[in-house]
Amino acid sequence: MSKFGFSIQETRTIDFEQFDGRLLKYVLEHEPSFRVCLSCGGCTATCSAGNLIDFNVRKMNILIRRGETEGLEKEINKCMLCGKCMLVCPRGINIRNVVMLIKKGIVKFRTIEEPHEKLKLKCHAY
Amino acid sequence: MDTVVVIGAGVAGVEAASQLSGFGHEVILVEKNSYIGGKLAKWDHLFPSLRPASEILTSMEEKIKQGSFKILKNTEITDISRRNGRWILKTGKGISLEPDAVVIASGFGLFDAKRKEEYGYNIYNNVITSVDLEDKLKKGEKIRMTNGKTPRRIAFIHCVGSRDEKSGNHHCSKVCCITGVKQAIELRNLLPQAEIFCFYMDLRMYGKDFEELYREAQENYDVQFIRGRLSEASENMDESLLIKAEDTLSGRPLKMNVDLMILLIGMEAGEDTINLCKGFKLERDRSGFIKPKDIHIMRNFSSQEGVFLAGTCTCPMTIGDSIDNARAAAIEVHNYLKNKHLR
Amino acid sequence: MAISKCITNRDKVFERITSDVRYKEGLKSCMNCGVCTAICPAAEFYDYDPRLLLTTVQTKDMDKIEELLKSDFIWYCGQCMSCKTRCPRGNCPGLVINVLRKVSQEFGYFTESRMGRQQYAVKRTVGENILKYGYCVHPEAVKPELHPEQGPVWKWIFSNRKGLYDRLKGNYNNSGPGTLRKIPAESMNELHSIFEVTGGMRFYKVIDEYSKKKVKEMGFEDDEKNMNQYFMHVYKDTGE
Amino acid sequence: MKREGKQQVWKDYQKEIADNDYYFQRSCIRQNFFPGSEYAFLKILREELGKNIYDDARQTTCTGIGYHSDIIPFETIQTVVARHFALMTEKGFRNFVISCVTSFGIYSEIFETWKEFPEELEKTRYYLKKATGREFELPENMTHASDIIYKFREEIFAKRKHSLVNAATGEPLKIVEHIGCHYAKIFPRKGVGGAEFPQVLSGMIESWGGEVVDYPERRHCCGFGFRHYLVMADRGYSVANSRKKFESMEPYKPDAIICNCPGCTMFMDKWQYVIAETDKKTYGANGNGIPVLTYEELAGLILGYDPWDLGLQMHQVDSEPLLDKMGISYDPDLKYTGSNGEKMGAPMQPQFIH
Repeated sequence: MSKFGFSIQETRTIDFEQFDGRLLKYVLEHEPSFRVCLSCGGCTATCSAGNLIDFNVRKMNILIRRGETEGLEKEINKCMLCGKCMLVCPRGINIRNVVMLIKKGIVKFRTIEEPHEKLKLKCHAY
Repeated sequence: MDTVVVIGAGVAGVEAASQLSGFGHEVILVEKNSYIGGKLAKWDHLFPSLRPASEILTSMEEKIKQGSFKILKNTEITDISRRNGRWILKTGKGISLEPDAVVIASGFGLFDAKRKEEYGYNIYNNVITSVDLEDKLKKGEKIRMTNGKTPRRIAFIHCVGSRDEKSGNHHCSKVCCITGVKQAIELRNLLPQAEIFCFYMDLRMYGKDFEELYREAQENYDVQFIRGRLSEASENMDESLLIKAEDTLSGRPLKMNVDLMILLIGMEAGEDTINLCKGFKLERDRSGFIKPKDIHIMRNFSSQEGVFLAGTCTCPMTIGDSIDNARAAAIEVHNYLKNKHLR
Repeated sequence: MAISKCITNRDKVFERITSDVRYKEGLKSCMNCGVCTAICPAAEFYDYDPRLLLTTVQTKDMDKIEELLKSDFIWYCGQCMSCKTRCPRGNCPGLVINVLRKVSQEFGYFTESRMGRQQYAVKRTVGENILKYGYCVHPEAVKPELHPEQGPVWKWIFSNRKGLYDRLKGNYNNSGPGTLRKIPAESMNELHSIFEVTGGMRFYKVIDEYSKKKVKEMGFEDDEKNMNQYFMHVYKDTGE
Repeated sequence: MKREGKQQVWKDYQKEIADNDYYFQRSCIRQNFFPGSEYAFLKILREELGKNIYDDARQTTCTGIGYHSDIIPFETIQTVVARHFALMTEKGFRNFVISCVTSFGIYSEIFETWKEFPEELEKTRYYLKKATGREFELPENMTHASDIIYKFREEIFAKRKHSLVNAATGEPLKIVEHIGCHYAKIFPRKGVGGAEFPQVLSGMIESWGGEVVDYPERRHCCGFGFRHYLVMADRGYSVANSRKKFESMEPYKPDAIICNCPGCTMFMDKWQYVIAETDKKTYGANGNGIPVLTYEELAGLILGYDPWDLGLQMHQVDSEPLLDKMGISYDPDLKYTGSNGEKMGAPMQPQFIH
């Protein structure tokens, strides 16, 4: 808070110039079926966790695609790994494996030596 | 023998003329251009199979060769009147035609992307339309920015001039979704390093093999789809474009810089169609196309006796649908002429 | 036995929303394309989404609408109306916001949210300026202690205002035409009369009364001193 | 960027602007923060262009800031607006000229509402009659004050003492124009050049020798937000929007920002100070800000009016860098003096920005 009685608001716009594509690239490499998501929301509708608490698996998948990984660790642990989402997915995505890979990826990229680079990552790994 | 005048030697016109002459009618096909094929003649490859457009043109030429009908190229209908129950059509070259039936196959008009001011077509350097892109592909031009650089990020913008009250078009142009997917795949092949995005509201993959091509684009061609209509584009210092949409599936505004923006422009009633409507005193529907007599069971009938409709003058259609529609029109004309004699 | 139709408060709220011409103008039908949110300044800097607003209102679900009326959500919009330019369906979320804010205040929902409560501060500043001076903004009312962001130049202007406005050929606080003239008494009377006749005065009272009610709910007397404190509280409360 | 493309758009969005006999509707914010601007506007119209314009003592605020902050009912503002039309009608005028962009938006909105919902017009007539006994006619021509300057930009330039050219290098000055959302975003047809490529200020800048900077966030709002600025707690929204614009225009190194709307002028001026104080960041060269001027101030400078008569001393960001570039001479000692040259102290100099 400044002497003016407010702080300058920060943007919440998704900015592709700040894209960190490492996690996405990792997930796609190991679970190519993730490419064909339609964002239909079938997974979210049937999600065991999502029916009880505030958790949206479809939205989480979108945010990973946009390189938005802030707060992801807390979010991903809401998943109960029941696998119902896979039963309803019209494109047959192995969502359970996607979740597992995200968990692994979070650890992997946290331990990476180089500092988190928030720059244009020319990753067209989609 | 009855005479039928078919107006427009595009996909629908040639098909209708060919079928009608096969039924034994005398057919005159009137075409304002010096060539046949209409907008197809300028197209490179076709969805969903990515076959060359020239193959369809060749089959049309084949039909013209086999059929026994007359084509008047470089000819426009300039005056339309009706006397004693017969239509009298005068051409710019002073020819007067008195057919027993008329088939309008005047096709569609392309949405003028300049009307969507906030996208900056004709103002920003690296904004082109799907038609411009197709032209480049046909000519074998390299896909480059105006400054000669290879585009690293490309955005296809869906629904330009369709489903948009601000552009004066409420309707869906139907074919742009799949055109975007087709062109995205083609650009992927030409520019393997580029990122390619499609900004869409709905992906209306209604036709045969459309959904399959969409899936292939995701699965094998690294095309990214973002659900959000483009709100505006502006030009950066380096001539790239800053574009803004909402990523509606995450509920947040989104911006990105792209090197090339391709506007998937829609279909609307063309100037020729509008003029013919005036001449024949035909009703147009709220999307501006010619209104069929009955949207379900009399799609090839206009509100005027003896005037029939074929192809995209009534609504957006694919090439396959236009051909089907033209055949249907030919049958309706044939039945009409037959019944006329019975009366 | 006659069955009397029970009209609930919620029905009245709904009726008030949908009968406003600005609602009719602002929401025809939304297809969720997001062009409004894409360029909405409020959506960029707050957890706000005009597309979601229209979708919610379009459901006509009074539970959801009531929730909106009680929340910060309807107060984020900055009224730039950029949404109006872009909407492919001719809607204007900003206009629907005007209606929801009006209704939120009329029915007392606004004191349930931090940003809603600020209406009391707005009424006490701009609202009272209008009736006191005939201007929305008046130099006497832009007090540097309430406006540190105006910076040192304004502070200097504020302390030298008479001399400075005279130097710039103004007609500061004088009769006759010109910059910052004193609005003639007859004109001020007409302005007050318009506020009486059109419900402007009553609306100010509604904002006052619900704000006092809130102060009481918080366990305080609604006396002048406490209301002044409440004013400073809502004026400065960033929610952080 | 292709200029011809913009010219085509400009051609499509020209509006009718009356050429004489105007009724002037003043602006609250302009009078408070840029009093020299309305004075200059009237002087230019009357003395330079020989026009008849009526400045009415009886008018009040349009209540627009209160309306967009949602403390004023729609019925109330409609009737206040109707009263101003009544004052215009009584004085025999038909051409309504509005100094404030918020007001311009309000008047246009109400005008269109009355067209689409005639019952609102009838209701307003009844309210006005009941409250004041007055009756009114609608104006035949309604314009923003900048439209008039735009219309006569060449006539003004013909009388120039200065132009938007760097006096030392002969290069055109690079000017950012900011239109103000309510000028054309609500009704694109009511703004010269429309909503996407507005020409009202570009036209002045180009005619007066300058070069318009078209930067990516040109269309973005200054961030006023009405209620957001009015309460201290949410001013961070307002600054954030202006900052977004400054960041976007900075690489183009603009020599000045010219605004259409008095609110935007004020915010883009003050927020540079706040950003400097908070982030120690300035957007002009050598610790300067980017001077922010109203179009009347700019027109006044072109015509050779004294900067301190125009009120440039009321800006937080110093305008001197622009004056120097334009080769305008001024007396620094007179900057903070009164009508008779008496000293009135001076503002404290901020630490990070001039």
